[in-house]
Amino acid sequence: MVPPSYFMGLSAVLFCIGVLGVLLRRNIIIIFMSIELMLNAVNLAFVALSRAWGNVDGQAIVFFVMTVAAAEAAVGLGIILMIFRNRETVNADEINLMRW
Amino acid sequence: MTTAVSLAAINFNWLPILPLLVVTAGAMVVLLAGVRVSDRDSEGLGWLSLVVIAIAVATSLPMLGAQQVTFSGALVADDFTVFFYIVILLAAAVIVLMSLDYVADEGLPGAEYYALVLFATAGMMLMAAAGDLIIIFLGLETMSISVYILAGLARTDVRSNEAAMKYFLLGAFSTGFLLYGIALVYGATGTIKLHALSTLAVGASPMLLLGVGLLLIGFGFKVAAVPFHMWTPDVYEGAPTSVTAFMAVGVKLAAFAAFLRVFLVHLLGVQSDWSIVLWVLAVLTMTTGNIVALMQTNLKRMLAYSAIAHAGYILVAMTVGSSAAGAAILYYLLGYAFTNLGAFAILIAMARRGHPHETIADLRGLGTREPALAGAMAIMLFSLTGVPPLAGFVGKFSIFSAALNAGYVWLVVIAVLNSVMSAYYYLRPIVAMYTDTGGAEVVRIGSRPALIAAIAIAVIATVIIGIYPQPYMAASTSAFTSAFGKPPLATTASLHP
Amino acid sequence: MPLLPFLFLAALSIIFAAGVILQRHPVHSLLSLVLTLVVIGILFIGLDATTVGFLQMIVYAGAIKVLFLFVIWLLNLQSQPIEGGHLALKFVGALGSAALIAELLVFVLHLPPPVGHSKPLALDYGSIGKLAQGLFTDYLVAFEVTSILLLVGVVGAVALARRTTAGSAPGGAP
Amino acid sequence: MGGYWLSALVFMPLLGAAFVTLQSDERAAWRSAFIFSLIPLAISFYVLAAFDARDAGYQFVEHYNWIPHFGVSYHIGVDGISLFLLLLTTILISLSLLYSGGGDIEFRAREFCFFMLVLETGLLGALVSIDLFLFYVFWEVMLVPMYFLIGIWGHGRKIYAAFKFILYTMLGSLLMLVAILYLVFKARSTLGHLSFDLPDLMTVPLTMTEARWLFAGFALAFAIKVPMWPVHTWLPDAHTEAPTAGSVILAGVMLKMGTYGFLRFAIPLFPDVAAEAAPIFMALAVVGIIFGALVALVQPDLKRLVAYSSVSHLGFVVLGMFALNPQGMEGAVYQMLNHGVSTGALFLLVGMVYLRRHTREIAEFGGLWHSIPVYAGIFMVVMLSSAGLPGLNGFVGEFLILLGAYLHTWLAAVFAVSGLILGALYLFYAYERVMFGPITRDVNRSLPDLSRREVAVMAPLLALMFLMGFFPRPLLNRIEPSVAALLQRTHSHVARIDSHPPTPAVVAAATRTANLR
Amino acid sequence: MLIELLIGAIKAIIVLLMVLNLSAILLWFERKGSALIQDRIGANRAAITGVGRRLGLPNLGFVNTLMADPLKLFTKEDFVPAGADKFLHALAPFLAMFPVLITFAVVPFGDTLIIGDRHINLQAANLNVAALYILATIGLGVYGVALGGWASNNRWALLGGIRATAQMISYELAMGLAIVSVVMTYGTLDLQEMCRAQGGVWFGWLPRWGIFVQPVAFLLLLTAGMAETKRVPFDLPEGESELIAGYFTEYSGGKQAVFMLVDFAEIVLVSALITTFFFGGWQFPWLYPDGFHLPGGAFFALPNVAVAIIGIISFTVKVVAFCWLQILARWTLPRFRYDQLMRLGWKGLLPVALANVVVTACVIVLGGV
Repeated sequence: MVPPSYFMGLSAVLFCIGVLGVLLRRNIIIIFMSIELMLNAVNLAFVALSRAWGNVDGQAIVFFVMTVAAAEAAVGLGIILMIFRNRETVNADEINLMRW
Repeated sequence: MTTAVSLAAINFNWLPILPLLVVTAGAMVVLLAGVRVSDRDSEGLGWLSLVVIAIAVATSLPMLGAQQVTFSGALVADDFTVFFYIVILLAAAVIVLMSLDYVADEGLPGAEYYALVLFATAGMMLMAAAGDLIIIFLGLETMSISVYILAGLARTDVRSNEAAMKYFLLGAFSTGFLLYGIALVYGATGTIKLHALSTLAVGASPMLLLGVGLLLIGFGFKVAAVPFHMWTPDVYEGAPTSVTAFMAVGVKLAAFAAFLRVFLVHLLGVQSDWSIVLWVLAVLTMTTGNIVALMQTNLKRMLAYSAIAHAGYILVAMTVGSSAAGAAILYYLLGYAFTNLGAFAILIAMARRGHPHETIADLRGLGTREPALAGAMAIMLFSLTGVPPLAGFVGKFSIFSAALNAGYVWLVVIAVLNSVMSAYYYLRPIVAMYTDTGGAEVVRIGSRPALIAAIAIAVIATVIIGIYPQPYMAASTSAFTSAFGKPPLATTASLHP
Repeated sequence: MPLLPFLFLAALSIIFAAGVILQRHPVHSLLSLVLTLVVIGILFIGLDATTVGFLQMIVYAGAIKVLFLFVIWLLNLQSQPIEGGHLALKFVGALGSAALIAELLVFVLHLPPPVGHSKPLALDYGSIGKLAQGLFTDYLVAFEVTSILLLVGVVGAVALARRTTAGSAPGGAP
Repeated sequence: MGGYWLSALVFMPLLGAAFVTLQSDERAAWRSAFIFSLIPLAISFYVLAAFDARDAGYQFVEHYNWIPHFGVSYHIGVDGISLFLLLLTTILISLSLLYSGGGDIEFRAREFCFFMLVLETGLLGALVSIDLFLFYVFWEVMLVPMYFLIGIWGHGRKIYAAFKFILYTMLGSLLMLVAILYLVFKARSTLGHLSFDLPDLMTVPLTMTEARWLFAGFALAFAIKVPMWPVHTWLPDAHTEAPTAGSVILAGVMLKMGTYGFLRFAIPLFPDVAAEAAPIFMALAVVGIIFGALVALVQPDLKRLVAYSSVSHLGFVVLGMFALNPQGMEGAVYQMLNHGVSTGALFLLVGMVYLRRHTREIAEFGGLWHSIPVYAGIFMVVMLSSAGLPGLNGFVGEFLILLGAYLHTWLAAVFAVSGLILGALYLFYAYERVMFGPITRDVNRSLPDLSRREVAVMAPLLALMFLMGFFPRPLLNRIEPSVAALLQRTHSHVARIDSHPPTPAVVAAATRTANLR
Repeated sequence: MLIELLIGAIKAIIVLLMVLNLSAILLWFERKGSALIQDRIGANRAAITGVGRRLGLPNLGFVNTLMADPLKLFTKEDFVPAGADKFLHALAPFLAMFPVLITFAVVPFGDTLIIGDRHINLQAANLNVAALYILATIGLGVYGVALGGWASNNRWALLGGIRATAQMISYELAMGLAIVSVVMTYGTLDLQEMCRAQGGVWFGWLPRWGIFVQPVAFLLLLTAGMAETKRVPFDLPEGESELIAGYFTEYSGGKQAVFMLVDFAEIVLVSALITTFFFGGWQFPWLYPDGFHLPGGAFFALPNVAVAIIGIISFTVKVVAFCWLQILARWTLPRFRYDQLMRLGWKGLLPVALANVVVTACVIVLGGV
């Protein structure tokens, strides 16, 4: 059996990959995807911990996180679309009318 | 076959949920009512929202004095909750008041606007009433997502777009940290109920500490603490002004409500582990906020940095973590809320369609052309500076006194020096208003009763709360102590005759 | 979950996740992400969280990511070089992440055996019934809040992304 | 003695300020502001009349809970130290309003009156506060209107001056706030409750280190306000750029807040530290006296000259105060009043000539004696008063101070005397250049002499100068008990100082003082 | 252990063969069926050198078409357009194929077969959350089509891909909700359990099939299922007159064959699901594990093997019938306009599906079904 800590480790690695993506990429959509990756890494941690504690709390949270991700995706993509319509770019570096 | 869900297993209680239901239902009613309303005459929807808020305030009052944990610990009904319910609702009401003209004038979609304000309010209230981490998370998201949208609601304005985008990306990013923090806390304790954290003591598992650290990052983003503040100025500047006000006040209120409830109430056991981090954060936040604010020419941007600085002052009290500090934060937030609302309302009054008029230069000569408006602005700025006897002063005073009481002398000295520094940039607009000439033309304020009402409420509240702080102080104290579920600690005695 | 499949899936997920941030083309990134999500979903199932695992695939991979695909198409995004971003930021980011990973691994891998691990799991652990039981009792408020959240999402998406009709906005952009 | 006299005194100007804003026309604004400033003036005279000269404690006390949560109370009262400062404030405000209405302030009169009256509330409030919180509130409140007065109606680099003024003062006062808070919490452990009340706080036992730090906190705030030598740099700017009325109030009353703060708070709260730090403060005071005088000597700008003379004069006050003996301290209190009257008058006079010539360059004048003799005459009296001519008010205070200083450290007195001489020097030198000699500028030939209004403004001040010069006794009688009570706290140290064998000079001086009394 | 694996493999292979063959047959089926409907002969030249006809044997067109079509497709040039994303272009057909095929794993095609003391569940994989699994795989099926359309670097293909994706996502909702109401009715996510629950009769004669309990869900699933397969009347993504061939415009040869196969496999899938959910799956009216219990009270005992075989046949027949129904629909109904399609999905099916779920829930809670 794999101890939960392995899952936690994997989750940490995935989370950090997500963080890196946010920091390194300039394409808004890819930044957004990296954020989703972070959320999923957390989900993995929740499920592993839920399993370790033997209660269902972690799974419930994962369920909620998915809902939140859905709502966020809708709004976030709406924002990206809107910004593209006005600016014709999705490069975060080019979207800096104001000092970033 | 299906397992019957026993409804009796749900610890159902109207007290904390009723105001929430009122607000969300109201939001939906506004949304529906807005179907046939054109964006140019959305005022009616605003009044409708005000009615909703009034009902919500009325329904929160019965909770006073209650001391219950309901819905399996999801919501907490106590004075702390009531305090934040009412302050958040009042802030929302003032926001709606100041939006009535603004929204119609700027051509923002009225139905969505008011509905989202109410939804965001509901999310904020949830955060204040939350009894477990997941409710905090969901409340935060409800609030944040609504505000992301609000920030971008001026769709053809590229700055608004940009604000929405930045707020969204960094908000979602910070959510990831918050969530990871929740995960690790859950991993360390096996539950997400806040009261389970209360039993933790120093020397808790490293996992918990890591979780607490990540929670700090998450909250740090929301309250705009340095170094998690990068989004604030751009977002404040770009968003429609009324939304900026909502962000500066509502979001901050809610974020601090949850922050307080988690750290100052339930994580007190491990205070020695996090207070040093907060110490550093507080110093960084105050100093950075104030220093950068010195160089701003755009008022919204300046107020953004000022908001950062004020978050720093509050973090000073968070660092202290005493009961007096908690009460001080509540009081501070109260004063801060009205002061900022007033300042932004005045910015709205300055703006004309297509001309935001939000630089300091635009204020020039306001003192002669619109003395009332300028006077109100001056009062707000003085309150932010911390000049007695305004709310801002008593707030700072109570925070400093709490910190000194706990022996954080150097922290207070740094805060005081910051306070002096802040005077410089708060005074600049005042100088512009009273000593220069030739600023922007302003629409006569007299023709906008709702806006006048919003400004008047803010001014009166700022003055009253400052001159006679006793009742508000007492309310803050009882609210904060009630969060512990214990009778108020006897920290002070009334004056001997 | 036995070790070997775990290692396999873990390696896969890391590779795909790295793909998300390393692929030049957004569509490739997205595909990587979808695959990561599917692998994570499989890991969920391996952790006996069957319901959540499938939900992950249905909701995340099957629905949310498709939205991304749409937007990428709508914007007609092309391949972009990865450079950009300040070098300093990159450096700090990489350093920070490395530190975070190291810290997390040190913490996490040296954890004492989790409390509940030795306990036998309930028979219906991870089943949809058990989850639903939780959602409708302990998490009732949270569950209801998600409905608000989704409503907000819908309102927001419509409000933001609908085309501007002339006359409704001051700019009158087409 | 009960009643609400002091509250009425403090808040009547505020009422007036509200009333003034409602006036539609500027003349009405001036009139109503002046009338409203007379009410506190009348009240302050009543207070003077009803004041019990034998009572060293607070009189007209009012004490109510304000913020019980913090132990803050509305505790006001008046004693011998503050009594005449109240009077000085009400008189100078009325006169300033009277003067400014005569053309000195040409625009936005309503706001000017408003700020003047708010300023009066702040000043009076700070003078009567016994509760430290209350004091702090009024202390800060008076900054704001002064800031506006300088910023709006000032001259030249008014914004810069206003900023410098407010930032300096705030820095000091906020640090004082920290000290106050520390003290209050320290006090709680002995009192058992929070209290900002001065009498309560005086009972707090402190370690020497704590007391030093706290004293430093208070002292910095007050020293900036005084302003003492190294932290005086805001003053020349603020004084020079302020409108005449602003300068009058600033020099006449506001600077006294610093010295008053020392007397009322810093010294009684930390008597040990005060005694310990006395040499330092005296040294700084002497430096201030000489430095101020020397700089004044070379000022080409008349107003700047008067401003630097304030630095010098207030050095005397500090010197007397920190002599920590009855002579020095009474002299300090008396000198505070003197300086208020004389320097106030000087600023008014400078303002009057500025109004006529729109310049304050000494080089621009010369021979004014010929063209505006009334002005020159009044100027002469005021200048003599300021220079400390016996028979005029300045002499009494300076003499007492020098005596006190001598009793403490003779060297200080010696240096201070040189300051006195320098003071006479720069005043006479300036007077000579402005008034005597030939008229070098043609514009100066046809200057109008003082108007009736201006004479009316100057007359009470001149009267005061003579009155205080010839009859110091009634004033000193009322000041004495309070000073004595204050010195009770520093008694041990004073005793030690007095135990030096008196030199003949001291004995002689002491007899003269006794005669004077 | 080994034998378990072997049995599993055999079951999987049986299912796979069934699906693939059925799909291939459907290709011919459709050609001939359409000809029948349109009163023409249809595919009639795929006779190898005409041998059959010359010998007067029955027309072997069926067999020949089955061979000729794949042969032709797989020997054609595999053309990749310029500027296309080669990797995704190649991957897309298989991305489309994979989810469909693995979905069949949880579809039960018969009852338990008892050989010796070994009970063999006639279902490739017995998953207790099969309904979720189905939703998951259907959801993932979008990517093949979407990426195929995008990777071709062709406007029509992209447009087809977008349309297909939007359509599939939209109808997935209604489909999912229909399945949810079915799941609620049976109280299980396990398809085999559902089939078992549909055994027996009401009123002594009416088979307890889902169609009688959930007629609305049936209609929803049928409609949404047809939309999911992107066939007429929902064939906007590949409408010839508008988009040439939609998302697989730029596909040729083997890859195109795979796409076509996916099309037909989806038909089979929808039919299989409908059969399982609403028509008792492998249930045959009045057939019980021990034999026939006819309404009149008559009883014919049957061995287990026979019951199992009848079950398999029953299942197959039902599936084929629904395949035919779908082909019939294709050749008889006119095509929607795209906005009509969306409106039907969001404003028609979705509310109805939601209402159906609510009503089902109410009935369950109040009626205690």
